[in-house]
Amino acid sequence: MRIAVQSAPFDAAAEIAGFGAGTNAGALVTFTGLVRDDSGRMQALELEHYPGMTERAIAKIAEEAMTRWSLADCLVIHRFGRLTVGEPIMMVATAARHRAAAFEAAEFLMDYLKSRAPFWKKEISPDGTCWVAAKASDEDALTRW
Amino acid sequence: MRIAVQSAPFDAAAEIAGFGAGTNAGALVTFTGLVRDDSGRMQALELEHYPGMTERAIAKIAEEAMTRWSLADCLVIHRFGRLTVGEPIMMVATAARHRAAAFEAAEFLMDYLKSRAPFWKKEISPDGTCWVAAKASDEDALTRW
Amino acid sequence: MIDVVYFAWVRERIGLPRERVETRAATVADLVAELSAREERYAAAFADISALRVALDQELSEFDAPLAGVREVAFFPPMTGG
Amino acid sequence: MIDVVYFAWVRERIGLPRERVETRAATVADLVAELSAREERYAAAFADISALRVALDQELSEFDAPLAGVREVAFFPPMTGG
Repeated sequence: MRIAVQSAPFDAAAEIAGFGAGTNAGALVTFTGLVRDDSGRMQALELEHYPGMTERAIAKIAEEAMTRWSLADCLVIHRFGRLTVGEPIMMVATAARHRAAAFEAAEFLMDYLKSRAPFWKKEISPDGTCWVAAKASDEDALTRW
Repeated sequence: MRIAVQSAPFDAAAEIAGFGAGTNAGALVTFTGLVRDDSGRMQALELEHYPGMTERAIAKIAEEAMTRWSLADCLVIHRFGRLTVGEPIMMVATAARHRAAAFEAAEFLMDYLKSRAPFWKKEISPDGTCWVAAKASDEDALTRW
Repeated sequence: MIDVVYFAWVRERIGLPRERVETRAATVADLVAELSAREERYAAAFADISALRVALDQELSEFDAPLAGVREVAFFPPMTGG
Repeated sequence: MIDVVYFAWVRERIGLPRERVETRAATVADLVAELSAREERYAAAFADISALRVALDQELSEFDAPLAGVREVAFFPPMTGG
């Protein structure tokens, strides 16, 4: 299990090289989130976080996923600071014996990271800056777990 | 959309470098299947396929996923021939605006590839060779789509 | 004349991957009956068609499908890709 | 004395990221009432606590939770990670 909270960019492809190797896992799932520009006017995304609590919250979520789906391995990388459109914000990877467990664990991690890891997104455009509001659908997504 | 049916090994990390770039997709999901040795005695896995039909069947499944989840991009690589334990057998990747679509499309692709792409697995061990039986649970998985 | 192809254990039981068959069978089931009557190895391979799948010109089909216009029939066990 | 930290628009409205507060508040809600009474910028930030979340010593908590033994209280809007 590896967790990284960092401002530096990361290369999703490089991060998963060798992931799950030597574990007899049959299924690897990755999710990578990229900065999306829905308005067509975004210049940057600023991610604020709560140092200390962020790492603890992510570790707790990842440990729960490891246990609940008997994962062979689990990786979470989440950036903070200033990001530009198209850049990777975060990624999760899961390794399990079977595909259902690897998919479910990755979706669980994403649902919890969205609403339970202390990050806040601010969109920066020529029109000004705007805090991204939490979506009710993201909170609702937790009820399935 | 890219589909490859090949005997050559592939590097999942290298294959997804740049995947979804320039599409305004916010969510990339990958699944990689590795040869698993449940008995502890497997020497190799032999994958037989139906040349021609394999490519057609995968293209049809991938096109359905592209349309149904409005994917920005979709990748399927599936190997045939002789594979050793731990090697990647196949991978899928999906790029979509939101995570739910990227996850669902990847799971759909996997469920259909399992039971509708003409591949047959044979396990080779010192005890002999054995065709892998299709699982009822894989057929059942199709009913959710 | 029709091309008949076999995969996986169907291929192994019948003992060849592909053959050209002279037939007037109207449906897949009729073709299966003709082949099964030929030799024991065919009868063994086709003993339980519920354990088999069929493709006509590389599209999955059914055993009651007509063969008119079909150039290639494939018989194989349920697929195990992924 | 307790450390109080603010994030995102809560931090922006109150105008500082962190402060040490002399308080005898028994619960988070009591602390919110004390701070809101201090200055308008606090009252504005805490106007609708249903739009806020609170963490006690870096664990998500509730507004009716007791503050006894707590060293750090954090106020912030619902999280938007991922």
